[in-house]
This record gives sequence, structure tokens and C-alpha cells, in this order.
Amino acid sequence: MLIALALAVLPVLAVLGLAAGRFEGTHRLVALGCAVVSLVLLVAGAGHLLGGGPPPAMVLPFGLPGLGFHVRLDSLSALFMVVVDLPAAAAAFYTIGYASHLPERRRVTPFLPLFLFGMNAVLLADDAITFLMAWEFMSLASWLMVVSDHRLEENRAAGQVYLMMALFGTLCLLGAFAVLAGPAGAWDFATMRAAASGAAVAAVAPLALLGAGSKAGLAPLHVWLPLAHPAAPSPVSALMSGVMTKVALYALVRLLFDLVGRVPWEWGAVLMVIGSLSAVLGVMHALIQDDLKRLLAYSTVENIGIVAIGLGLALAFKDGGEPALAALALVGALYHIVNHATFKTLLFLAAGAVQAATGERRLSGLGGLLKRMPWTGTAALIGSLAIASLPPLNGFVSEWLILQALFKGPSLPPWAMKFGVPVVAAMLALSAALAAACFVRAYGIAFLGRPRSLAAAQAGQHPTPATMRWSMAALAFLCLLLGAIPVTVTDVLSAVVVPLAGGPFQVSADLGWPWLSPVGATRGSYSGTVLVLVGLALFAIVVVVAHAFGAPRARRAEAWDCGCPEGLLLPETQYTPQSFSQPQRRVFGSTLFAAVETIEMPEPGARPPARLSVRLIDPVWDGLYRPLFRAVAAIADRVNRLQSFTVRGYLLLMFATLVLMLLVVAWRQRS
Amino acid sequence: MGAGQIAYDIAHLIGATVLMAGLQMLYQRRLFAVINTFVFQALALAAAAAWQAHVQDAPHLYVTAGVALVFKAMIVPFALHWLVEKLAIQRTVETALPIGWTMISGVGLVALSILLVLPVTANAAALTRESLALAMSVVLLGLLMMITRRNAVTQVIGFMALENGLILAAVSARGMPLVVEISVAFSVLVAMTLFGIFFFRIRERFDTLDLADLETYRGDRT
Amino acid sequence: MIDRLPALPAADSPLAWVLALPLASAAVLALWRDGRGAAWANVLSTIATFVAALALLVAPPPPSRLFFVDSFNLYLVVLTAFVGMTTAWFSAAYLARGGEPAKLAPHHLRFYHAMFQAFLFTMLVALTANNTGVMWVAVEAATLTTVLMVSLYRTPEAIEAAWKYFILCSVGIGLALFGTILVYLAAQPVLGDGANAMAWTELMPRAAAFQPDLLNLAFVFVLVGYGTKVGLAPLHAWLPDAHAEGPTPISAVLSGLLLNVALYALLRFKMLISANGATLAPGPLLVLMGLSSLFVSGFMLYRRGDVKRLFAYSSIEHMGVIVFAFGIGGPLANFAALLHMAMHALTKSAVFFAVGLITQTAGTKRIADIRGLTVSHPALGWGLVVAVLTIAGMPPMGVFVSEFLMLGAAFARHPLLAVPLALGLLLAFGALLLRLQSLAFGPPSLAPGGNGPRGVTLLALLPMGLHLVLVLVAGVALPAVLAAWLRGIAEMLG
Amino acid sequence: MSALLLQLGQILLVLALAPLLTGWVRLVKARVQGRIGPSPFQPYRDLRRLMLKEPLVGDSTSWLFRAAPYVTFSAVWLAACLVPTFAVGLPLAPAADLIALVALLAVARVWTALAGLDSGTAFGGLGASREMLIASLAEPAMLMATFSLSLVSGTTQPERIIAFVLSGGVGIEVSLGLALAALVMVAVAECGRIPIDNPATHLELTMVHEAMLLEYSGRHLALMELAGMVRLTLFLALIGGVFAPWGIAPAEAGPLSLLIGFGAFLAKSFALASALAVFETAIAKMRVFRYADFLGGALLLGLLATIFLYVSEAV
Repeated sequence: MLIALALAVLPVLAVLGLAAGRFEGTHRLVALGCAVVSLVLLVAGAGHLLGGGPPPAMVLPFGLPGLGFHVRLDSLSALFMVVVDLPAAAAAFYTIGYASHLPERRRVTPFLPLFLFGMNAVLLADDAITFLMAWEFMSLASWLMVVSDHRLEENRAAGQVYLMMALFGTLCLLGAFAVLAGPAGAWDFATMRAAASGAAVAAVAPLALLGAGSKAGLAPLHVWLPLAHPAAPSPVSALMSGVMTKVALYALVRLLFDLVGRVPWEWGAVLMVIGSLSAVLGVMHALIQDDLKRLLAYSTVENIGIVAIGLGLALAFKDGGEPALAALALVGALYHIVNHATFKTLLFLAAGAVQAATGERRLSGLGGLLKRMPWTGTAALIGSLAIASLPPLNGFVSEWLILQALFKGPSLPPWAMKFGVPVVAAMLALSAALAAACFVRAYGIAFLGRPRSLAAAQAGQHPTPATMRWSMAALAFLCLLLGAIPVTVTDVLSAVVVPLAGGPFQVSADLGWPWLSPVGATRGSYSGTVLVLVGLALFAIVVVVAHAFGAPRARRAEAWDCGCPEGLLLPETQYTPQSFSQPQRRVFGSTLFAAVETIEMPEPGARPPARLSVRLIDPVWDGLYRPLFRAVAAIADRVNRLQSFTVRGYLLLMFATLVLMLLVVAWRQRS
Repeated sequence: MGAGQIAYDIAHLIGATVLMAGLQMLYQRRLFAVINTFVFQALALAAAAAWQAHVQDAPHLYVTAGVALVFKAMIVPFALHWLVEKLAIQRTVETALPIGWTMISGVGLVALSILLVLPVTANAAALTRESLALAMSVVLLGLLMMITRRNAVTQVIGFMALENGLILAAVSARGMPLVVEISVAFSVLVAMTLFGIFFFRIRERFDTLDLADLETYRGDRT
Repeated sequence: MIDRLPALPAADSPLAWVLALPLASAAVLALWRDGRGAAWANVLSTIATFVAALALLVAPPPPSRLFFVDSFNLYLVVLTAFVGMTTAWFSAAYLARGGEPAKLAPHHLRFYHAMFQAFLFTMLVALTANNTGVMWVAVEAATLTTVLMVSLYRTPEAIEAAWKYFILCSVGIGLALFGTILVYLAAQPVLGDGANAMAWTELMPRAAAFQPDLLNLAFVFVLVGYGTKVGLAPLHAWLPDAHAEGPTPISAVLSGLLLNVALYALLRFKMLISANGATLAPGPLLVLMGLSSLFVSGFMLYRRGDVKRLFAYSSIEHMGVIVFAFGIGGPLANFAALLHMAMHALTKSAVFFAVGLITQTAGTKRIADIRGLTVSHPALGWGLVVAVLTIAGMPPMGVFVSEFLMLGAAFARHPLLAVPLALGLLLAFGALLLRLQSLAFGPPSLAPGGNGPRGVTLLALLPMGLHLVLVLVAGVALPAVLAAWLRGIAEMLG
Repeated sequence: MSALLLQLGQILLVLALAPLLTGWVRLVKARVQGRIGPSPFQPYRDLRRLMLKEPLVGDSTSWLFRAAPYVTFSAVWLAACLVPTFAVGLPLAPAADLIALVALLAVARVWTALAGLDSGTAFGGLGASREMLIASLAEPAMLMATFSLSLVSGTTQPERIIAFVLSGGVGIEVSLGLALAALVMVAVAECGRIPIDNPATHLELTMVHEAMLLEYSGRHLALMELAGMVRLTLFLALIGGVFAPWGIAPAEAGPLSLLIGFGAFLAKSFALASALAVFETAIAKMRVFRYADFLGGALLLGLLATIFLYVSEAV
């Protein structure tokens, strides 16, 4: 009821946003309203998640007569409501301060509430029509914000690709649901759940993978992310990257774990392969990007891939009759979903703050921001460490869980799993390590060292608005918290996965509260809590002891740099983003990303530094999509000749059609 | 009964004449010849209608016959002659497909329509297979003429030949209400007037009737 | 036996009014001198017609020899009367704005209004005809009236378009007549001579007894004949030109109504075929035509530079989808297709309203010359965005629901057929989106403000708003009555 | 209670032993190369001297630059507390398994790299870039080694692995050998030894780890150095413990066995250290872009180790 009320407020806010016009105050008001509503929804979701109880459901008297809009809030939906509305609240709160930096305010504020509405509606939907309507609505609202800064050609192009991919996904999901619904057209999930038969799965699984995968950004359907996410204003990109992709994963879980009773392990394997490919591909591209937001978008591809690995493994375990391990993998995946929602949102918001302060999105134009924007810098540091999956932050816990599940993978009978799982594990480890490299690069170059541009040097003259600072701080704190008390989280999650994995399972089984020991204490255990405490203790000792020697305080001086002469230590002498990732480019070669390096050397003895510029193309784009577009264009040209026939030509067509049909009839009558 | 049999035979004879005229039209190389052949076809049609009126003793079919006779066999040809004179159209027919091929495909169409009506059991229809086949062939031939001839007059004639086929079918269908013939006549009438208007407009803009000039725009100018 | 029935509906029955009003007002308007007044008289008469059509809902009259009303054609009659009304309204405001159609001489304007009414009349006759012959005459007459309106501007393009339109549709209609005759031949032995064998009310119940082979032939001819008017590829050639060159209100009714009427005629015959079990299944032919229309138009859309042609092709696309769905058959698909007929009629005419105002303001139809409308003309631009997204099947509009159901039915019944359908829709969507973005977004190419007083423009925008609201309602909360009604028709269609 | 004492003992032990082991490596190396070499206790003196020096900080640097040494050191130290050295059954052991251990070392590395970038000099960036390249291949390799270990022993917990090996449940496994090889290669890379990196180099362009520390001085440098030493100790203990666990004292063991365990640990560590020294002398450092081949090899070895497991199972 509360939820319905909160949702009903959102369209009103949208109207208000339409009316806002030039009054900045109204825009802020709308953002505030969004924040409040998301908080309410968050509370409602969390309440149901922790309180448990039977899922409240109802049928709204709208939509098609006899069907209506079914809505239902089970624990899965509740969990995802938390995942969606927590970052949403932060982003909306952030927008209050960010409103003055929005390039095209009037084209953003009205659609932000609608976007939130769409995402929450997807989670609540309990029949296919409601689901897809909300799903498409979500895409539509976000598309409007992607093209909000519409004067830039590239944004329009991004919008084009984005909405087409979105529709593609919707059509695939529609197919999946239709197959489940059967000719009778039983669209509500309850009936599908009951009727799901083995035969249908063969068609449902691939369609679901395509549909949800294209929205979540699994390779090779990821191309729209790095285009669309940077195009949208930062709070929106945060929501699209940190939240909307999760909604897509929700669709995947809902379809494969809930509606379809049991999916053959092969599909789990497929999902794992796709996931590992996305993870490695994504992070490698993230590693070499110069545009900060595009980098973050690619890293989203990576994280979605990691989650996909977990989900695929869970499917395989479930089919292999190991509910406990399935639950472990699923918990890992869900945990990573929660984590990614927090730190990816945080990082995008930070990127927004940087852009607002410097007007720069290119790493090569940033530097030394930690000194100038301490709040943003620190928050971004925590986010980067978390996404690099370093203990004791949250990113590590989920990857640890997924790895633990992977290590049990070979216990599955099929040989494909026995041999495949180690490879997937290697890919996962590789992507984690590369993620660390990627974010050392991103953070180090953007926030550390010395500013590479005047704008960066002058950043921080206008302090970041309080709302922006606080929302980032809150998310950063969450990254710490979720990492420090993993067991509490996993207990909640394992309650969620029981119906999905097909068996009960306590992730922190035998060692008790602070110890995370999935498959039993003998298997391997981890305790973020203990690590934090001991680590802090040791840290304190180190600090105290180190200073106890009575050495004088640290003195500031110009850097030595192996004896670089005074005053010649220009910022240009620092490593650039391109030079930082050069080894990786060399190592992983031009196969993964068609990277074209060009070095411009100054005259011997001239002052200006040599510049290394790199042009990057996603080979998937060139290899898969460009040919497709070319084909369409070519066919269109051919077909277009129809436009310039003479009347006689058209009559000829008509005549041919008639004669052809008559021949068909003649032939059918014979046989 | 024998008389009925004879009646049908004569009907078929006339129908066949109409069809022959249709084929002959395809064969003609000169404009006036085509028009004259069309007149012949119209006459045959009128005869067919009259005969059906006699056989079915359905007096309203005499009206049809009259329409066919007066309108198609007299007014239209005159109008066309007049147009050709007035607009100084070249007198030879420009073919898109060599005459020979046209004839061959024409024969093919006749074969097709016979093939199509074979399964129709005679007593099931108000019309014998033969007449049906004849009518359908005439219709198809009319269409064929429209697509194998370049200049407008021949296309108009082809169109009307097509309608002749329709009327042939209609009159030989037993007890078919008058509405059909009226509608056909009506449509042909309007068709002609429209054509007239068109030709005048075209006359104003281009000084020819060749459709090739009419279709210079062909939709998009992008 | 139908011969005993009166030829025409009783003078006091609403049907008589529905038919008589447009006819009478056509005659009156043909003599009306003052153009402005004529425009509003036109509106009034269409309103009256619509009211009469609504009265039909309350008191459906008994069938007469030449006219009858059942749930199927009643549905379309109401739709036609409604769109006719809003279009008349739009055209009045549109003409009042001046601009493009101002070059029309007064007698042309008179002619225009008279023809508008005549056109409505012919369509209503075609819908309510109880006699295959009358129906045929009406469709032919509808063609003739619209031909005259398309050639209204007398530009070479208009002449060419009208010429194409006339030739193709006359030939098509001729073939349709042959089909009609064949149906009579099939029915005559069963129903005896005379009007019986041509009256729908008599044909439908006895269809099972007809000679199937004749019906096969008949259906082919009818499909090609009426299919030409529906605009199924590859018989569609007349449609884009006719839409592009005529006055925009006419484009709106052509897309919104005439196509539906032709489709109605086609469907009547299909019902006959399906009622007679022994024939070849008509489904495959329909599916084939539907897909070919979908793909031809889908690819064509990518190469369109003329905004009115663009949306004309999108009409072909939607007709293709509808025909496809009817070809799939089954209650669900039929229901969806019927719903889509109405949704498309409303939305497409709304789109054409927007396009009309835009071309009038911009003074050009070239898409390349119109950019950034949402900046220069917010109301118009966003209106276009909404309308186009609606026609492209975006939620929460009714088009989404109907397309959803069609796709769903296709996926559930013939998954392999559904795949090309989905691809085709995606293809067409891509083109529409591309054009929409270049029209609505980007740096504006037009100066703000437009011709005609602001109030008039709003007046002209109202019909579009009305249509879109209706479509929205259909999408969010489809009235149970309507749904039940459509289900009934879907059953009839088998 | 006694367990806590043991834990405390280990915490101090690794710290105390680390400089000695490093000194030992240097000594052995010198001897092998025919030099006298410094006393093995030299590192203690160096550290003390550094501690007393005044630290200089580049004026463009942020607080991160000064925090990094402390974080790095405590992370490594924490990791070192968790690997079993001379006794098992330590209360902190369950807090982290091998995966977490790898991650803790990663923490140290990341902070060092960030510090390198924060120094705002060319060499800092150079070091950071290369270090992360090395790490991005070394970590997966180590995880794969862990994978094969856990497949053999059914656990990722070093203690349990040791217990398993001790229980004799495992004979000579091909995969264990491969895992060992992988682990050694990783250790070499992680500790910045030849052929990946040369701790004693003075040629900037070949530096990796040192390049990041160039700007450090005083106690900051001392902590960084010490962290390196502890890391070396950690790896020696890990390899020694897992692959040659003999003599290690079981939980709740009496003083005698503890003593034995202590002796065994020292012996193993010094032996391995000597081996490392010899190895380092024997081979030359490789070019930066050859790291990939070296560590990629390690990764593949780890992968092979897991695969081989099934081969040996299958037959």
C-alpha cells in the first residue's frame, strides 16, 4: 500500500518537473521528492526483506480486462528494491546539488521520476505484460535522458543504439514470456511457474539470455553501455550503470531461477562462458579508456560478467542436484549485485563531481584532485578500492564467495564443468587483478599527482555542494560496512535464495557470527570483521612505533625524481593514462582492442613533451555491428528502387503477384 | 437438354470470340488497329450479353448489351480517335515486351486459367467451366496488355479489355443482379472522364501521352 | 429470404442518418461559397454523423437488403465516424492557419469539403453494405473521391501521384470485382439467383455448402484486389505518393480509415473462406503478404527523405503486421489485430496531424531541412515525439499492448514465424527512431513561432491530443466492454 | 590462552625474522658471487638509520602519499600473521584463507602503486604501471595454484592444507608439483626478485618496485623496505609450510614440539632463502615485456595443475 502510494507520487513529480521550466528551485524540489520516494521504497523493501512474511500481492484494475496488472513483492523483489532504491536515493539526493550543473535541466528532471517508476514497477510486476510495459518504459525514460544533451551528435547516436538494443532485448524477453505463457496466453507469473515444462526451457533460456543480457550489458551485446552511459548526465549514468543493469539481472534471475523450474546445466555453462568473456573483455577495455565515464561503463560490463559467472554456476549446481552449492553461488552473485550497485553508483557520482568542478571527463586532463576535492577524492578512493575487490571492502567478499563456489565447481559430474570451471576461475581471477590495475590507473591519474590541465588545477575553488558530498559519503560508508560485516549480509541473502536455489543454506554455518565459512569451517573461511579489527590494531601499532623513534616531522620539498633539475619538473613529465596502460596494450595486443598508437616526437632539444595518442575501437563493434548496419543500408538501397518504377512496373508487380498466387492455388489443388 | 446444350455452345462461341479479340489486341502493332480490335471485342461482348439475356430471359442483360454496344463500341473508340488526332500521338504501338513473347505469355495465361477452373465441377457453379476460363483469360490478357504496352492509349484500352472480361463473367453468371453491370458501366464512365481530365492536365504540362514522361518525379526527391 | 427485406434501412433508424448525413452535406458543401464557414459546417456535419454512429451502438437496426450492421462493421463505423470528425476539426483549424493549402482557390476549397464528405459517405457505405456488389461500388467510389483530392494541388507531383493511385487501384478493384463475381458463382447454386447470393447475411450461414475451388480462386482475386487498396507490398506503390502529395488531412484519413475499410472488405471474404472448411487455408497467403509488407516498408523507411512518405510507409508496415496477425489466426491474434486496427487508425492520424502542422510551419517536407523541433516549437516537437514513439509501439500506449499481444500470439503459436516479425518490427523501429531524433532533436533549423495565430495552432493540436489520450487509455486501462466486443468479433473471424 | 600467546609470538617472529632473512639472502648471494658481502644483520642497522632520518615529502603530494607506507606495511604484516610458520591452530588463522591472503598482498601493492603515482614524477608512474602489470598476471597464477591445492586437499585454508599433507593423504601429485612451480614463480614476482625485478638495481629504467619508492625517505622508506622483507618471509613460510610441512607443531602442542616446529621453520626458511640467492645469481633479469610470458607461464602452470588432477583421477 505504502509502496503503491510512493509510486503514485512519482508521476506527479514528473509533471512538476515538466512545469519546472526555468525555476531551479523546482528542479531541486523534484530531485528531493525523488530522493524521499526512493527512501520510502527502500524502507518498504528492506522491511519486507528483514520482516519476511508472505509476499503481499494484488491485482490492479488496469490493463487488459481479465488480466489487469498483477503486482507482488516477494523476497527477491524486495532485495532488488533495496538494490535499486538505495543508490537511487543517493543519486537523487546528489541531484539536488547537481541540478545547477545539468546541461539540459529541463530535459532531465521530468524523466528522472519516470525512470525510477519504471525500474520499481519492473521489480513489482507479477505478469508478463506489466513486466514488459514497465521494462520498456524504463528504457524509454532513460533514453530521453541519454539524448537530453541532444545538441551533440554523439549523444543522439548513442540514444539510437541504446533504444534499439533496448527494444531488441524487450522483444527477446517477450518471446521468452510468450513461450512460457503458451497459446492460451496465460500471462501471469503464477500460472507460468506452475506450467513451466522442460520443453519450453529450450526456447526460454536463450531468449532470456539475449533479452536480459542485452540490457545488462553482457558481451557481445554490451556495445551500447559505453556509448549511452557517458552520454547521460552523471546521476543518471550512475542509475543506468549501477541500477538499471541490476534490474536486467533481476529479469534473468526471475526467469531462469523462478519461473522456469529447472534449467539444464548446459545453459549454466553458457552463462558462465559469456560471463567470463564479458568480465575480461570489459575490464581490459576499461583499462585503456581515457574518458572516465566510459571507463566506468566498461567496468560495469566486467562486474555484470562476474555476476553472470555466479548465476551460471548456480544454475549448474541446481541442475546437478547440489542446492547448497547453488545457494552459495547465488548468494555470491546477489552479494556482488548489491556491492556493484553501491560502488559503481558512488564512482559515477564522483565522476560527476569531477566533471562539475573541472568540466573534464578525460583522465589526461585531470590530476591532483585529492588535494583539491578531499571529500570527493576520499569517497572515490574507497569506491576504487572496493571495485578493485580489495579486503576489507565489500567488493572482495562477493568475489571471494564466487571463487569459493567455483572451487567446488569441478565436483559436478559433467566433464565440461570439470575442465571448464578452472578456466572460468582463471578468467575471473584475471579480471579481478586487471580491475585493480584499472582503478589504480584511473584513480591515481585523476586524483593523485599533479594537475594535467588548468581546469584541474583550479578545481575545488567552488566547494562541492553539501548534498553531493553527503550522498557520496553515505555510499562510501556502505562500501565499508558491507565489507566489514559480511556475515550479516549473507544471512539475509541466504534467506532470499532458498526458494530459488531449491534448498536452504546458511552461508555462515558452523563458525558463527563474524566468521564467513560457506562450505564448512574446514573448507575455507574469511572474516572481514576480524581483519578490520586486527588490521586497525596493527596499523595503530605501526604508526605509534614509527613515530616513537623521535624522528623529526616530515618536511615538504620539491620531488627528487632522480635529480630532475629545479623547476623542470613539469606536470607533463608525469605518466599519462595512455602511457600507464601501454604495457597492457602491448601484452594483450591489438587483438582484443584494435589500438592504434601514434607518437609525436618534439624536435630534438625542444621543450614540449612527446605525446602518445591512442585510438581505440571495440572490435565487437567493428566485427559484429558495423557489418550489420552496412547490410541493412545495402538492402535498403536495393529495395529503394521500388520507389522509382513506372506505373507499368507496378502493374507488372501486381500481375506477377496475381499469377504467382494463382499458380500456387493451381498447384495446391492438384496435390 | 439439347436446347440448353446448344445455348451454352453458342455462348461459348461468343465468349471465345471475345477472347480471340483479346489475343488479337496483343498482336496489333498500330494504334488504330488496336482501337478497332477493341471495338470488335466490345461488339462480341454486346452479342454475348444479348445472347445471355435471351437464354436466361433476363431482360436487364439487354441493357448491359446496350451499354456495351453504345458506350464501348462507339463512344470510347471515337473519344480515343479524337484524342490521338488532337494530341498528335505517334500511331505505332511501343511495346515493352516483343510481340512474340507477349503472345506466348498470353497463351500461357489462357492455359493457366483453364488449369485453374478444371477442378470446378460443372454443376456446382452457375457458370460452366468454359465460360469461366474464357472470362478469366480475357481479364488476365487485359492486364498483360497494360504491362506490355508503353503508351497511355493502349493502356487505357487494356484496362477496358480487362473490364470486358469482368462483364463477360458477370453476364454469363446466371441471375446475377443488375447491380454489377451498372457498377461496371459506372466505373468505366467515370474512368473515362477521369482519363479525359488527366489527359488534359497532362496536355497542359507535357505535350505527349507517353507515360515515361509523366513519371519523371517518382516520389522522393531527396 | 432477403428479397422480402426493404432495400434501404428505415428512415428513422440511426443507420439511415449515418449514411444520409454525409451524402446530404456533401451536396450542400459543394454549393457553399464561403470557405471558412464551409470548414466549420463540415465539422458540424461530421459531429452529427458521429452522434448517429453512437446511436447505432444503442439501437442496432435489423438488416435490410443492401445494408446491415453487426458488431464487426459497427466497430469500424464508429471508429470511422470518430476519426472523420476529429480530422474535419483538424482540417478546419489547419486551413485557418493559412500556409500551405492557402494556394487553394475558393472553388477548390468547396470541392475539397464536398469530397471530404463524399469520401466519408463511401466509406460508411462500404462498411455497412450487406451486398458484395454494393461494397465493391463503395470502395471504388472511395478511390475516385480520394484520387480527386490527391490531385487537388495540381502540381506535377500531385498529378503523378493521383495517376498512379488511380490506375493501380482501378486495376486492383477490377480484380476484386472478379473475385466478387466468383463468390457469387460459388454461392448461387446454394442460395439461388439474385441478391441472396450476394448478401453477407445470407452468405455467412451457408458458407459451408459453397464450392471450395471457386472460393479459392475468389480469395486470390480479392486478396490482390482489395490488398492493393490495403497497401500490401508489393501492391503498395500508390500509397506513399498519394499520402505525400495530397493535403495532409486527407493523408490522415487515407492512412487512418481507407486502409481499414479495404482491410474490412478483405476480412469479410476471409470470414467466408474460413466458414467454409474445405478451401485451402487463407492464412499462409496473408502471413506472406504481411511479412513482405513489413520488410519492404521497413527497409524503405531508411531511405525516406520526405516526412509524409516516411509515415505513409509506416502505415504499410502496420497493415502488414495486422494482416500477418489475421493470417496467424486464433482468438488471441485476431483480438490483437482488431485492437491494432483502431490503435493504428488513431495514432497514425495523430502523427499526420503533427506532420501537417510541421510541414505547414517549415514550408518543406524534407526531413533534412527540419531539425530540433523540440527546441524551436516545443509543443509541436514533443507532440511529434510522443506520437511517433506511440506508433513505434512504446509503452504505456495502446499500440504497445496490441503489438505485444500479436507478437505473443505469434511466439506462442508459430515461434519460427514470430522471429521475422520481431526482426521486421525492430528494423522499422530503427528507421523511425533515426528520423524522429533528427526531426525533434539537435540544433534547431527553424525560427521559433509559426504562421497563423497561436490559438488556432492549439486548436489544431487538440485532435492529436485527443487521439493520443484515447490510445493511452486503451493501453493503461482497456475498457472491459470494448475488450468483450473485440473478443466477439475475433471469434467470428475464426 | 596459549593459542593467543602463540599468535602473538608469530606476529612478532615474522617481524623480527624478516630483516635477517633478507640479509641472509644478500650474504649468500655475495658469497656465491665471490664477494665477502655484508653481515646478515646489516638490514637492521639500515632500518634503524632510516627511522631516525627526517622524512622528505614531495610538495605536490596528498595525504595518501604519507599514509601509504603505514597501510602497506600493516597489510603485509597482517598477511604474515595469518600464514602458519612454526605452529598451526592459531586463533587468527580462520580470518583469511589463501584467497584473502592474495588479496591482502594486493592491498599493499595497490597502495604502493597509488603512492608512486601520487609522487607526481615520471618514475613513480613507471613503477606503478609495471607493478600493476606484473600483479595482473601474478595474482591469477597464485589463485590457480590455490585452486589446485584446494582440489587436492578440499580446502583453501593453509592450515588445513598443511594438516592434509601431513596426514599423508597425498602422494606425489603431478599437479602439486605444477602448483609448487607456479607458486614459486609468483613468489619471485611478488617479492620483486630477479628475473622480474632487481632489488639492488641503481638503473632507474629497469626498476619496478624501487621506482615507486624513489620519493620516499626516512621512516616512510623504512616501512616500505620492511614491508618488502616481511613479504619475502611470508612467501618462504608459505612455500615451506605447504609443500614441506614436516615438523610443524600441531594445535595445543607441548613446548617440545613447539621448539621442534620453530627449528624446522628456521631451517626451511634459511634453506629456501639460500636457494633463492643461488637462483638469482644464476639468471639474468628480463625485459619488461617478457614479464607477460613468464607470469603467463605461471598462470598456465596453475591451470594445468587443476586439469592434471582429473587426468590422474581419470586413470
